[in-house]
Amino acid sequence: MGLFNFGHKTFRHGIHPPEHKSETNGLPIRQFAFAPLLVLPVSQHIGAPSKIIVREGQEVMRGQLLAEAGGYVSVPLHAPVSGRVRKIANVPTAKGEMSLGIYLEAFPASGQEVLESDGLDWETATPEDILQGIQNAGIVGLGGAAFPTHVKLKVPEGKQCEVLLLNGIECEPYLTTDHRVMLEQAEDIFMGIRYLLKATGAPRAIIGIEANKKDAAEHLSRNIPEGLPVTVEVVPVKYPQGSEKMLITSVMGREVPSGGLPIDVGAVVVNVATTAEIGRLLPHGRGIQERVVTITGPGVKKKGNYLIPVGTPLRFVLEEVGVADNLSEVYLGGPMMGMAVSNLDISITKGTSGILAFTDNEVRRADKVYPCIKCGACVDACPISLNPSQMGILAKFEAYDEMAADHNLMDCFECGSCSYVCPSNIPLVQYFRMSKGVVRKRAAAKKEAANV
Amino acid sequence: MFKQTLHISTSPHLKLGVSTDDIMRNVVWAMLPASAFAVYAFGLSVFLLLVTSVVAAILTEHLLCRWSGKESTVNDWSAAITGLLLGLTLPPAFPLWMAFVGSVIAIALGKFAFGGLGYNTFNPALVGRAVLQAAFPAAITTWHPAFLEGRFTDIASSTLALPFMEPTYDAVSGATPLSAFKFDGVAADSADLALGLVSGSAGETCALLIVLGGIYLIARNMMNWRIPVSILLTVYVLSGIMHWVDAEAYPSPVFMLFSGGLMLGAVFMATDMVASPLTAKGVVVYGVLIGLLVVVIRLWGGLPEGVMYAILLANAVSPHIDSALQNRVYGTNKKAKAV
Amino acid sequence: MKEESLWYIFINASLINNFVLAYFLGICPFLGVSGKLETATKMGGAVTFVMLISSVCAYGINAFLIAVGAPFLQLISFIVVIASTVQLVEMFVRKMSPALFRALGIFLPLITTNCAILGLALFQTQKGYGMVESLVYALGAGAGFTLALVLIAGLRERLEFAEVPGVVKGTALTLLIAGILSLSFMGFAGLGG
Amino acid sequence: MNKHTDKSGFFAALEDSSSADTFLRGLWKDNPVFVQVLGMCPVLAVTNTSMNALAMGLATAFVLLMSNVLVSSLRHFIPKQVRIASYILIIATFVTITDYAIMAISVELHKSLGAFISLIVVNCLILSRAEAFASKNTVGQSMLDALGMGVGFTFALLCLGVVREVLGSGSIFGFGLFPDGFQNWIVMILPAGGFFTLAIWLLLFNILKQKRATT
Amino acid sequence: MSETMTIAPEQKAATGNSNKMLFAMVGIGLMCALLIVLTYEGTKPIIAKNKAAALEQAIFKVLPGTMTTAGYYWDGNAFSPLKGTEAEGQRVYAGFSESGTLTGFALPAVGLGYAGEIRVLYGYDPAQEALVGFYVLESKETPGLGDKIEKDPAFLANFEALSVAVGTDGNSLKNEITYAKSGEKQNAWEVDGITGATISSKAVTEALSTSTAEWVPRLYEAKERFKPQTQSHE
Amino acid sequence: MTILTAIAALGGLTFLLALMLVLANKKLYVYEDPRIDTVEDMLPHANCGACGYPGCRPFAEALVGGEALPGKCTVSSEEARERIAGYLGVALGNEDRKVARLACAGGANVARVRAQYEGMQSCQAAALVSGGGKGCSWGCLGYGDCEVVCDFDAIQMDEQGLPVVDTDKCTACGDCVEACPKGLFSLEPLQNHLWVACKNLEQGNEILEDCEVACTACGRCAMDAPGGLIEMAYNLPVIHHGAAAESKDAIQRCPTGAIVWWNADGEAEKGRDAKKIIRKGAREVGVS
Repeated sequence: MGLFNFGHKTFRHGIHPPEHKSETNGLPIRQFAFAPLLVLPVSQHIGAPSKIIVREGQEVMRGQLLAEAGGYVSVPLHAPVSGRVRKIANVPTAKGEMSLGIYLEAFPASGQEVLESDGLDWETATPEDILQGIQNAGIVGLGGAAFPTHVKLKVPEGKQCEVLLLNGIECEPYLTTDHRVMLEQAEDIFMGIRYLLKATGAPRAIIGIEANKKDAAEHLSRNIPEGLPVTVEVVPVKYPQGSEKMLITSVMGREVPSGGLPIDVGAVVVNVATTAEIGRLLPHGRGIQERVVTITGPGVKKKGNYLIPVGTPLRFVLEEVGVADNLSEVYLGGPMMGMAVSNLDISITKGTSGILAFTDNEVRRADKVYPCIKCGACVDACPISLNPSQMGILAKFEAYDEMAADHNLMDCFECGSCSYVCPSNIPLVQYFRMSKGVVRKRAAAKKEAANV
Repeated sequence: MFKQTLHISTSPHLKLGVSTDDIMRNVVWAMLPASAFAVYAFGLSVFLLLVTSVVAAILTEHLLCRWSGKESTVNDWSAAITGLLLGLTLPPAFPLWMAFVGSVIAIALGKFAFGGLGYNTFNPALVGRAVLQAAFPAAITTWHPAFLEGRFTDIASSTLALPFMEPTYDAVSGATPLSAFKFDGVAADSADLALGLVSGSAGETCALLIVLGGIYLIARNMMNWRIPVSILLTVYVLSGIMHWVDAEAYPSPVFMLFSGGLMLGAVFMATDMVASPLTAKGVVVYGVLIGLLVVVIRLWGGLPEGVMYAILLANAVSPHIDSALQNRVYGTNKKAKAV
Repeated sequence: MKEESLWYIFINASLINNFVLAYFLGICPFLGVSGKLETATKMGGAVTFVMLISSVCAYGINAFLIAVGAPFLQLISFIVVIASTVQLVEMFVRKMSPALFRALGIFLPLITTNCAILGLALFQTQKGYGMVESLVYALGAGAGFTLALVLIAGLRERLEFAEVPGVVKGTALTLLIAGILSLSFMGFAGLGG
Repeated sequence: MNKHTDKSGFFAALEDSSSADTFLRGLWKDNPVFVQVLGMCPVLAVTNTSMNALAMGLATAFVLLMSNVLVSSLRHFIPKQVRIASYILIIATFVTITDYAIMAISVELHKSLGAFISLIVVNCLILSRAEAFASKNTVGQSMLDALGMGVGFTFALLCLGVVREVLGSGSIFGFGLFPDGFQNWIVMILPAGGFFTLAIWLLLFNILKQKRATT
Repeated sequence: MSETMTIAPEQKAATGNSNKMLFAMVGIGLMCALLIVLTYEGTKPIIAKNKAAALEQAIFKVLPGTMTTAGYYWDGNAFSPLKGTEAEGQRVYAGFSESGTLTGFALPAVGLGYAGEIRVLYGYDPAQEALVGFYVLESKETPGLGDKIEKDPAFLANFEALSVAVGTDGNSLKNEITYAKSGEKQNAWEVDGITGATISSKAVTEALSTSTAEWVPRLYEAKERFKPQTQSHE
Repeated sequence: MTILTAIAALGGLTFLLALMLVLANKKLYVYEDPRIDTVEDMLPHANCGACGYPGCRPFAEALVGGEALPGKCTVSSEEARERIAGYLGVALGNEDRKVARLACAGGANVARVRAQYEGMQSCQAAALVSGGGKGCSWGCLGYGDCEVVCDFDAIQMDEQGLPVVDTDKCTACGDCVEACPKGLFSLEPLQNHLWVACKNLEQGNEILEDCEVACTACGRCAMDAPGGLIEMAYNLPVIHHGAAAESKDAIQRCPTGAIVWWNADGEAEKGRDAKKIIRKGAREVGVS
C-alpha cells in the first residue's frame, strides 16, 4: 500500500471500503419534527453523568438547563424542547444497559425559539471563559466519541498547542453530516475556530478534509475570513483517517505516542461539526438542543441529513423517515464503528452522527468462520500496525494478558479494518473489544487487591 | 411498521467479501494451466497421477474430520490444493500407489496433526513430497520423457505398479536439466526450459504457465507478490554473481530460474499463507532465505534440486522471522511479539 | 586419503549430521525445553558451552588413558569428568556471575545426563580428531543443537495456540515436527565437501 | 532388609502394591518410553532393525538390572550428597562391561549399535530408576522394578524396530517378509522415520488411553 | 532410609560425614575399576579374535583365492610386519594362496561421500596390475541411492579388473583411476559411475584413485619381498 | 599391571571428584524443606486458586510455613485434608464451604429476547453488542461462558439456557464470577438458604414484560422476614445473613418467585404465592 501513496501525506496501512456517500451528500440539512416524548439519559457523554436539577412534573423551556455537569469531565444537559418532565427513571441506552434519565413530554405547540443566556464575545473572552462557555453549552465531540470538548481543549501545563486541527475527514462510509455542515455552516465553523484558537493558544488552524469532499474543501477555502490563520488540507481517501491519531499523522506527519494525547505532539483535534456548534452557540450563550444526523442505508425511505433534537426516540425517527418492511439491523453511527441497536426505544444523543438501517438483503449473516490462514491482510490493514492475526488467535485461546503485554492490545481503537478485510470472517474487533474489557477488569481487580 | 425482530451484530457491519474458500478455489484455478500442460506433455499417466493425489487428499481430509468428530473441512478447497500441488511435484510416471501414500501423509501428518487449515506450520504438500523423497528416492528421481508418441493412449508401466511393489520403468529419460548440469555440466536451452520442453516433475516444466497462474493470483490480490519476486530475484542475482565469477562451473541465472521446481515452488508453494511470515518485511526476508538456500543447495550441495528443502526450512524459520520483523506499532518504538 | 577441512567438520556436525536430527543425541532435553523459545536459546547456549569444555576434557583424558594404557576406562572417565566439570562450572558461574547463573545455571544439571555431550566426546575420539578439530566439532555440534532447538521452539510456541488434536498434543507433535525438520535437513547433505 | 516399617504415607502406596504390580507397572502402565517418554535417544537411534532394537533393549535392561541391584544394596552406604555421582559411576561400569560383552559376542552387532551402547550411561531411564526407586527399596523390589522397566523398554524398542524394519527393509530380524520386488520405504530407516514412527506409536497410545477413558 | 516424619524446618547441611562421602565414592570407584578391568581382560582375547576374523573375511572378499593373510606397514622406506599400533592409513595386508603364493594386497581407502566418510577395502593384484576386489567397510550413503556402491552389480563389476599399471618411471601410475559417466566407460582405468548416485560413486573413485596412486607403485616394486607369515597378524 | 593402573587412575579420579563434592557440600548448600514436595503431592494439583494462593505449590509452601491451614483447600477430599493436617501436625481449619449462585432465573421460557444476536456465541461477546439483545438488560444471556470456564464440570446449561450449578462439584474457585459479563454469579456460603435470583433494578410490574420471574421490588419479603434480615435497596431485597435467623417466611408471599430458599437437597424452593410457570418452550421473540 505504501508504494501507491508515495508522495501523498497519509498514515500507514488502512482500507478502502465502498463509500455510499453520494446517496445523501447532496441533500441539504432539514429540520426534524418534535417527538411527543423525549428520552434523555443523563450520561450522553464520556465522563461523570450530569446531575438532574429538575423535578418530576416540572415545566421547562427549550434551552433550559435540565441537568448540570457532574464534575470536570462532564457537561450539562439542556432541554431540547419546551415541555414537562414526566418521569425521572431508568431509560434504555444504546449500550443495552439501563441508566438514569429524564422522560420529557413536549408541549404540542413547542416552538423553535430557544432560551438564551449571556453570550461570550470571542474578542474579549479569556481562554478560561471560553472553556467554561463550551462546557456550559454542553458541547461534546459530535463526531461520535462524545468526549467533553472543554477537557480536550485544555492544554496542560508545559505543553504547547502548535496546530489546531479541524477534523472534516468523515471517513465512515454512508455518513455525510460533516460534509453538509462544512457546506452549509462555514460561517459558524470559522466563528468556532476563532474561539478555539483563543482557547488553545494555537497560532494556526488546519482543516483536514478527505479528497471525496472537494466541494466542501473549496467552499471553505474560498470563504476563509481575512486574517484568520486557517488552511485547508485535502488528504487522500482512506479509512480510518477520521481517527485523531491518523489525521495527525496524515496532516502533520507525527505520531501520537502510545497511550498519549494529540497535545503530546502539539496538536488539538476538534471535529468540524463541534466547531460549528461552538461558533453558533457561544455568542448567544445557548446549550445544545439538536444535532445533524445522517439517516441513510438501504432500509430508509427518506434518506437525508436532518437536524434532530437530542432525546428524540429512535422509533419516532424511523417512523418519520419510513423504513423497509424487511428491516433487519439498525446502527447508530457509521457501518464500520457504529453500534447495532437492540431496542428502538433508545434516543438520539449528542454523539449520534448517523442512523443506518439495513434490510435482510444487505446484511451478511451466514458468514462461515474459517481458521486464520495468516494471510496478513489484517496486518496490512491495521492503521496502528498491530498484529490482529496473532491477537485473534490469542483471544481465541483466551490469552488476554499476553495480548495486552506483548501485542499492544490497548492501542487498538476498534476501527474494524481488520475484520473488514479478514477472508476467514474472524470477528477480530469483537475479540479485541472483549479482551480489552477483560484486561481492564483484571487490572482493576489487581489494583483493588493492592489497595486492600 | 416494524414487522420483524431486529437483529444485532458486532461492528464493522461491512465486509470486503473475499472469503478463505474463494482464495483457495482461485489458487486451484491458477494451477490448472500448468496441470493441463503437464497432462498434454506427459499424457494419461500424469492425468491419473493428479487425479489420484487430489482424490486421496480430499478423502483423507474428509475421513479424518469424520473420525475426529469435526465438521468436514473439505469444502474450503485447501485439501484440493495440497493434493494437486503434490501431484504436480511428482515425476510423471510416478507409481500411483506412492502418490496416494504421499497425499495421505501430506494431509494427515502435514496438516491435520497440526490442527488443520491455518495451523500447518509446514506446507503440507511439501511434507508429503519430502517423505516420498526419503521413502522412495529411486522412484522419485526417475524421469519419464515428455512428448512420447502414444502418451494419450498408453499408461507408463511404473504408474500402475502394484501397491508396495517396486515399479519397473519402460521409458527412462536421462536426467532433468538440473541433474544434467550438476553431474555432467550440460546446460539446457533456456527457451526449452521456459516452454517446458524438458523432462522433470509433472507440473514444474512449463515455467510460463506457472507464472501466468501466479500473475492471475497477484492480480486478484490473493497471493503475496513479494514472496515469488524476492525468491526469484535472489536466485537470479546470486547465481548471476556466481556465473559471472566462473561461467564454467556455475550455470547462467536464466537457467537457474527456469529449471527444476523453482517456479512452481516460488509461485505456489512458498506462498502458502499459513507457513509464511505475516509482514511485508518478513515475507521479503523469507523469500530471500529461500532463494539463498536454493542457490546454496543447487550449487554446492549434494542434490541437484533444493527448492523443496529450502521452502521447508524457511517454513521452520518463519515464526522467528515473524517475531523479528513485526511492524512498529503506531506511536511506539516497540514491535509487537509475533510468536 | 582426503583430510576433513575444519569447515567441513563444522558443517557436518551442525547441518548434515545434526546431533539432534540425524544422530538423536540430546533428545530428552530437546523434548523437554523446546517449548519456549527463550529457554531453548539459553539451553542451546549452555550446551554449546559445556560441549566446548568437555571436548577439551575428553581430548585430554583420552591422551592420558592411552598414555597409561587403559583405554577401557574411557567411558567411565568421560562421564565422571564431564559430570564433575559441569558441576564445577555451575559452582563457578554461581559465584562469579549470579545473573549468568540465573540465565544458564538452571540448565547445567540437566546437561549432565545429556547424551549429546557424552556422544560428542565419544565421536571425536572415535574420529581421531586433534585439539583444534575437536573444538570445531564441538562448536558445530553445539550450533546444530541450538539451531534444532530454536527452530522447534519457534514452531512449538506457535502451535501452542493451535487446534492440535488432543491425541497429537505434546511429545507426539514435537516428534512429528522433529521428523519433518530432519527431512528438511537432508537438503544440506553433500554441502561443504 | 526389613527396616521399612517407618515409611511415610507417601510411599505406602508402593508397599501396598504387590510384587507383580511392581513388575507390570514398568511393562505397561508406566512404560518408560510410551508413557514416561524417557531414554529417547536409543529408542530413536538404534531401532532401524528389530535385531538392533532387541539387542539395545536387552543391553539396557541388563545395565538397569545390575545397577538397580547394586544401588539398592549400597543404599545405606552411599551418603545423600554424592549419590548421583556414585550412581553414574556404577552405571558407567556396567555399561562398559556390556560394551565389551557385546563386542565379544558379535563385532557386527557392536558396529551397528555404534556409540549408543556407551550412551546407555546417560539414558535418563536408568538414572531415574536408581534415584526414584532403587535408592529407596529393597534389593528384591528393585530387581523386579528393573525387570519390569527393562522389559517395558525392550518391548517399546521392539515396537519401533519391527515397524521400521518391516517397512524400511521388508524384513523382520533379517528374514525377508515379502516377495521379491517389495518397495522398501527407505524413510523408515532414516532418522526422520524414527521420529515419525515414535510419534505415531505415541499417538496410538494416546488414542488408546482416550478410548479407555471414555468407556 | 530412616526418614522421620517431623523434620525441623531449620535443618542444616550435615557436615560431619565428609569422610564417609570420600570413603563411599572412592570405594565405589575402586570397585568399578576392578569390575571393568576384569571384564576387559576377560573379553580381550575373544574380541581380538573376532576382529581379526572379521578383517580376514573382508580381505578374503577382495582378494580371490586367498587363504592366509599378513599385515604390514609402510615406515617411509620399506614394509615391515604390523606391530598393532600403526594408524590405519599406513597399513596394508598381503594375501597368500594355499600354496603360499602372493594373491595380492588389501588396502583401506577413505572418501568423502554424500553423507560423510565412505571407508572401503580394495584388493590389488600386482600380477595382473589391476584392482581385483572391492568391499565397502563403512558408509552412511542414502539407502536406495548412494548405497548402490555396495550393491549395484554393474558398479561392482568395475573392480573385477581395474587397470592400475605402474608407469615406466616406477613411481607413478601409467593412468590414474578416473571417473566416467554411467555407460561411458572406455578405458580399463575408468570407473563406470552410477546414475542417481553420482556423488557416492565419484567419492569411491576418488578414494581409490588417491590411494592407488600412493600405494600401488610401492607395493609393485616390493612385491617379491612378501612371504606368508607363520602366524596371523594382530 | 593393567589392573593396577586402572585402579589407580579411577581411584584418583573418584577421589578428586568426591573431594570436590565434599567441598561443594560444605560451601554451597541450599536447604529446601522436603515436606513441601510431600504436601504438594497430597494436594489435588488442580491449581484452581480457591485457597487464595496462585497454585498448589505456593499453597503447599504456605502450609509448611504455617501460614495457612489445610482446610483452605476446598477442592480436596476430607480425608486428604486430614492427611495433610496429620502429616504437618496442625489443625484442619475448615472453611465455610462456598458455592457459586446465579442471581437470575430468567430462562428462555420466562424472559423475552428483544433483538436476535448474531455472531460469536459467547456471553462476553454478545454483551458488548447492545447488551446482547435480551429484554432484561440485567439478565443471563445464556451462551454459557460460565459452563466453558468451569474447570470442574460443575456448571451445566439447562434447556432454558440457564446455568445450573452442581453444588457438589463446585469448588468456589470464582472463575464463573469473573466470566459472567452481567456479574450474575457470586460465591455464597453453602449454609445460607435465602437467595434473590434476580438483579434487575427496575421497580414495578413493567419489568414483567421482559421477564415473568423478575423482582418487582414489592418489598413483601422484607416485611415478612425477621427484623433486619432483609432490606430493600435500589429496588432489590438485600439479605443480611447473620442479622437474624433465616426464615422461610420471607419467600412465601413473593409474587414472582424471585426470592428462593435453597434446601438441603440443593434445590431452590419457591414461595407459596409464586406464580407457576408451566411454559416449556421459549417465550415468543418480542417485536421491538
